[in-house]
Amino acid sequence: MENIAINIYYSNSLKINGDLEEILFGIEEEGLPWIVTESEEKDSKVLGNIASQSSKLGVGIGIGIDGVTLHHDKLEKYKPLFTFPLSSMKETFRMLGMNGARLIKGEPFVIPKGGK
Amino acid sequence: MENIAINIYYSNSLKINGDLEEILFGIEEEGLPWIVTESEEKDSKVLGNIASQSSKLGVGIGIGIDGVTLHHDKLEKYKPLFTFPLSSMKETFRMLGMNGARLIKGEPFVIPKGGK
Amino acid sequence: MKLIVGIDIGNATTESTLAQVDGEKVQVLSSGIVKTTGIKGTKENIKGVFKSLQKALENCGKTLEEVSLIRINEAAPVIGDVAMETITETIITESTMIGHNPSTPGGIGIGVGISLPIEDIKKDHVGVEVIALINKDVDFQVAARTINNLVKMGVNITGAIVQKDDAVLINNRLDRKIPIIDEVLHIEKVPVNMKTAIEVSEKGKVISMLSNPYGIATLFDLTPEETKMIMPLSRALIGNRSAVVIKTPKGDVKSKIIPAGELNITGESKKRSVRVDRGSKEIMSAIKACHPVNDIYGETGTNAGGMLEKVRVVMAQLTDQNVKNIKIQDLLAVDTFVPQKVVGGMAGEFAMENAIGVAAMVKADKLQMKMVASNLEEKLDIAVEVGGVEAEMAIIGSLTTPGTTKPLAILDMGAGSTDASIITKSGEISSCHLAGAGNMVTMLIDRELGLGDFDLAEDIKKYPLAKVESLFHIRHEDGSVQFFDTQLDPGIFARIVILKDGEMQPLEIDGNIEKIKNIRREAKKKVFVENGIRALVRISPTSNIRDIDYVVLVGGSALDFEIPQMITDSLAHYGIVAGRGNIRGVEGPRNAVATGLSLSYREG
Amino acid sequence: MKLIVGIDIGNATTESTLAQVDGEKVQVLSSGIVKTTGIKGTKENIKGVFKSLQKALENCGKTLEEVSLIRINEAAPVIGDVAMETITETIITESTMIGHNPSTPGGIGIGVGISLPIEDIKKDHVGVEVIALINKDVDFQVAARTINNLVKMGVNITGAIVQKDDAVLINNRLDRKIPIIDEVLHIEKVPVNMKTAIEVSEKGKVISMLSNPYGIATLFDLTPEETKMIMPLSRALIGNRSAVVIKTPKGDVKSKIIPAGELNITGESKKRSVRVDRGSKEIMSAIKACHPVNDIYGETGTNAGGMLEKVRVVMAQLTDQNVKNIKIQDLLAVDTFVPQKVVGGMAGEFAMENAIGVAAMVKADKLQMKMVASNLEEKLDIAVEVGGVEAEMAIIGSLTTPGTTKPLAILDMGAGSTDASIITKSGEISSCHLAGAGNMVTMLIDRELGLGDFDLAEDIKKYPLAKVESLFHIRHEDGSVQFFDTQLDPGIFARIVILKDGEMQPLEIDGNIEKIKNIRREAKKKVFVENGIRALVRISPTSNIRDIDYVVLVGGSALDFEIPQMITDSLAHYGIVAGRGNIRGVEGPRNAVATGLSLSYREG
Ligand SMILES: Nc1ncnc2c1ncn2[C@@H]1O[C@H](COP(=O)(O)OP(=O)(O)O)[C@@H](O)[C@H]1O
Ligand SMILES: Nc1ncnc2c1ncn2[C@@H]1O[C@H](COP(=O)(O)OP(=O)(O)O)[C@@H](O)[C@H]1O
Ligand SMILES: [Mg+2]
Ligand SMILES: [Mg+2]
Repeated sequence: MENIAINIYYSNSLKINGDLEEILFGIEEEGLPWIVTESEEKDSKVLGNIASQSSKLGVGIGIGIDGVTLHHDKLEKYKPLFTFPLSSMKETFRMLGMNGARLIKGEPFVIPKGGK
Repeated sequence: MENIAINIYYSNSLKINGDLEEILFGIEEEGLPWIVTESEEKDSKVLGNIASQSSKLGVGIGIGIDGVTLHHDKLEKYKPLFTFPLSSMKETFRMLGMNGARLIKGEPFVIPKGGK
Repeated sequence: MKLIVGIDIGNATTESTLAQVDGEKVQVLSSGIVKTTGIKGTKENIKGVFKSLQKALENCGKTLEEVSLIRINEAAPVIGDVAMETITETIITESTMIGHNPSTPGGIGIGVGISLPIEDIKKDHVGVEVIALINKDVDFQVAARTINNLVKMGVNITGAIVQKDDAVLINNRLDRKIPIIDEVLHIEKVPVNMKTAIEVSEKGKVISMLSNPYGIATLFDLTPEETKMIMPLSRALIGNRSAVVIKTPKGDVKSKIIPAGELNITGESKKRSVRVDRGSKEIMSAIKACHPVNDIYGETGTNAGGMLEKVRVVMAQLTDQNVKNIKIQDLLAVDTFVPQKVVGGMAGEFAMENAIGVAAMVKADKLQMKMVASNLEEKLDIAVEVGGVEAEMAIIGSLTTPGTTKPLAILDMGAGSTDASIITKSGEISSCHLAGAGNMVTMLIDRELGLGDFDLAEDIKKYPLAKVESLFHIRHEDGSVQFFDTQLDPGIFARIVILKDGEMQPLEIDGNIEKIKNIRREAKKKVFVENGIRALVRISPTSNIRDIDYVVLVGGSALDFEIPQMITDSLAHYGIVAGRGNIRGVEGPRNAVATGLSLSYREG
Repeated sequence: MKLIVGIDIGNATTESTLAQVDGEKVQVLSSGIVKTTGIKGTKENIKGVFKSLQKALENCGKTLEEVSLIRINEAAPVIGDVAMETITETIITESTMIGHNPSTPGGIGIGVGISLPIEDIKKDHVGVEVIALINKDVDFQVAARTINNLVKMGVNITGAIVQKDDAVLINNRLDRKIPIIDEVLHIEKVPVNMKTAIEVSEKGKVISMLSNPYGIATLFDLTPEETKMIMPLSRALIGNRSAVVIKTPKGDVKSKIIPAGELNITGESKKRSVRVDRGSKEIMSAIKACHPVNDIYGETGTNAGGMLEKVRVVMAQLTDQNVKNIKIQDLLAVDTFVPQKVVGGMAGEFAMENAIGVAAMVKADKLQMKMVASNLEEKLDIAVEVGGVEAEMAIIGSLTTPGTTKPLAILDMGAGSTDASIITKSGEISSCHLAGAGNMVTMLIDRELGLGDFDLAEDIKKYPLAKVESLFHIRHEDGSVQFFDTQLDPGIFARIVILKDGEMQPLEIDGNIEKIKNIRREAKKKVFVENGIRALVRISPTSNIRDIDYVVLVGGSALDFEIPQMITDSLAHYGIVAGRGNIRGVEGPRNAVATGLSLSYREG
């Protein structure tokens, strides 16, 4: 059985380091585990959708060449909860991770600036 | 987009009437909607698993030739929450439906006798 | 057969009752209600009167031309205002404690050591117990690596204080786990090289060592005298999940009592002075002793003085009188707690401070209803008369509530004042006006929740709460669940919302529904249950509340979804039948005065 | 150099302190704690003493042979017991109301009509307003079809009362929606052919018409006299989401006051009688006025009499004395509400009834500690002496708490009694014993929650709560969340659980965490804050609580995760430093007496 975690799917044309790693740190500080999976897919929304569907907690993060998404398995594929460009600030990535965890814990989001 | 509902998958060698219909009534009395889908599959656990995976609420009921199951999309395929034989009492089927709704509403289950 | 209309111009609403008169028989046809335009008793009211009348006419298909007489109320010339002052203050001199509750601290347990910035911890500290201070410029990975190295070297790092939200991240990377408190905004204020203790408890539990004076004494080897000094500190930490205490030579935490001053009450025959910081009970019993009250003053130069002066100035402006002529003739004081930022705190700590809320009632000049009447007559070209005193009309109207009979008392619970009247078996009517009503409840909610937003507090008062538990469902305050087809706004996720007219208005308040619900209900009780009993004692012919049989609740605050039931319940103890009025069996608690105005009409 | 051990045989625990004596110097080496075996002061204690001593020896690697002296306590000869009686009772004569809250009623709104079994509604009822009674033999589809047909025929079906849980199912199938109340167990008791009103409110709201006496008067056209009669009925319905009221000629709901009788208090110089139903305040002030109390009796043939008689019998058995010699020398009374099944209810309704809880303290004969000592000596072949009075030893032990000094008071909060002692600057010790401690708190929790399970109540007292929110996570009472890797037992899903030693013990209680938490905290306050102040006033040399500087909390109930902080907080108002003891800086609030016994040893 797969583990309880927030699943993160990322495009294999990217590397999860530098600022992107902040996403993982955001989840970790909130006390939840994550699992990172590489994928052929490039679209962040699709990645987020797959990630959330495969997460036992129903929450996934997609990191595509077009940006990052926070997704929930009960949302429509192309309507993730949050979307940010790859050019976002370090703090924004941290908050994205935190919000993924908060979605599960039932705590209010830190609303990052510059998202939509 | 599919609707918010408890999904019910049943084997096409069965009909949802008589006592089995009580499952639907149990859900309805608790105030939640359901969607019934016919399937080639015969195993109640597999049916319940598919049903819960496809439900926006993450809750599904499988009605197979071996019995009925109440399933949740975060549970392992072959470990549904409740399982009952087709020979169960009318009241048991009603309670199964009620419990599906209560799982979503966050209300304690009515624990039916004779299940496992 | 003719058509008449009774119109009640209230502070908040203008209500009308259209009736058909046939000799002795007066039959009500319809009613109307709109917001009052302008201040009660001024020309500006006329617009509202016209609209209200229009509504009543529409509701039964009549026209203005058919109306032959308008009867308006002789308004009670009272207005009220509310104010609040805190009477305690928590001050930290030199930093000695950090009492905040970061949502994700690290580690569990107690750590004691000398506070040192992480970059200053060196070989010299081998064998020494040290609490590391980690400011926001230090990356958490660097911080964790540094601590691990120092520990390997032999420095005994027993805890850490972190500026950013990094506690769990650091702790996860430590070879030996330590308690860590993060999100300490003003870490630069943390004194360096001082003995420091950190306590973090398990999820769901509270600290037990730092909230106990002898616990602090144990950790810091305090003398009995020093233990006495840190008492307010340990008390301030009760209920926290995490805390830091730092021993500095002159550091201190004081719970100061603000000199709130005295209230001087001048009654017709008695005078009393009472210190505001003695609490509402003493204030209210002094006011009772001085009844009937001529005026109430606050000691000048004190909070009490300022508070009442403010009320007086507002009242003078509203009624266009000289401040000197404004006499406060009743006052309702209520004890409360309000959240206040701790002076000198390092992490934006709040403390609950004692406060006193007051509502004051001022008798104004007789309102110019005659003037309003003649103005109205001119405008509409219909005969207008001042039909009767508000209190009497309210009683006549309330007696149309099914199940009532004389003797009957009514409580008219408005925004500024609670007015009570009584009619005896033989028909004599007397009445009184008390300070404190709907606005007082709203102020208490506003201040106790630290909102600073009267309108929001008004909504919290009027509407039930719910918690948004997922992106698709909410849980009502009674525990029932409601689902939505479409995703809810992420901005309200996990928030407490007010359910107002089918909309969800989120509150920016942490904490749970029960806490807010409790504040809401207590505020209502403190004002209306207290005032209900006060009013009934005052108007009871025998001064004994038990001699009243029936009480009808009317006015805007009787529309509340909780207040009438609280009064029903509390007056039941005295054997009184009390409940929300139902004017003419259909209007609920509205329209009592307007109904009284039309029903009391006699031809000729 | 020799090894001695102080052993404290308590009602609940037997604690020992092993010390090494070198001339004047007594140095504690280790301690032990086990459950007391048998009743305190009997031979059965010896097994526990032996085990406790064994533990202490193990903890420092010594053997029994090295011990040269055992010092046991001279126990305070007091024991306590608790009891509770309700003083109000709600009785429904002839069925007139159904006040229950089915979780899934149908429809929304108010319906009024004549109650008739669905099978008896006929053509005759065309034009009549009818409430249909649907018993469990009628299938919901049949019921819905029947109602639809009747309505088409012209019968005005305005509501329904259903025995099974079918309300939503029926309502969903109706052409015209009506309010429906279901799960009415005893539907056969609903009177037929009577005027009936049903109210169901929206999710998250409460009924407003049937909980208002004038609302019922409006629906039933009641006279003022009749309205007075139905007052307790509407009051009983306050706060419900749904309700039914039925008007029967002689039907009635009474909130009866049970004649609870009087307590007769005989003090050394004064006597007082006080009616139990006047509440705890009056009882406690009568007891205070009679201090010191010689005995307390309850009026025979009343609840009060029975309650104290019960205590007396239990105490007589425990101490092996004649009932007549048992004198109650202190009593703590507490007001509470307990859920009681409504007599005559039709749906298993509960009402919250007023009740009084009491704890009584009885002075027994001097306990036979001498006998225990000589028995022990024989068994172990080690010298055993009765080392000192419990209260004095407790003070000597408590003074080892860091930050304390003489004058010092201690509160020993056990199971049956709260014992207080004080030592003055010059070393004089005095003490007192008050009724009411841990068992009283447990009883209040047990009864207020209607558990009928003392052990479960004891757990609720001691451990924090959480709610199982999904199959994979719980939410702690402070709002924090905890996840689990494996699915939780469905039996605890959506339940409130106690977190005891890493296990989740589900409660069979509906309602929310806050309600239970509130009851738990209030019970602790009512007993220990009240008793703490009572005890300190009594032992203060000046009778003024403000003249005490330091208070140390010891005993089993000082281990509680909330009680010490409540006392710290409440005594801070008097400028007192109070907190959980920390005996020798390491033991917490345990081991005070045993420590005192070994530290007070003097050679020769
Ligand atoms: N639905 C409601 N629930 C609770 N309070 C209400 C409601 N509607 C109005 N109020 C309160 O009633 C008060 C106004 O009452 P009203 O009788 O109209 O005032 P006044 O007599 O001063 O003109 C305000 O405090 C307002 O908050
Ligand atoms: N961890 C705990 N939390 C709260 N109460 C406790 C705890 N442990 C014991 N108690 C309470 O302490 C009481 C027993 O105290 P103790 O001092 O051992 O009794 P006694 O002095 O009567 O022998 C009981 O009421 C028990 O419920
Ligand atoms: Mg953190
Ligand atoms: Mg139902």
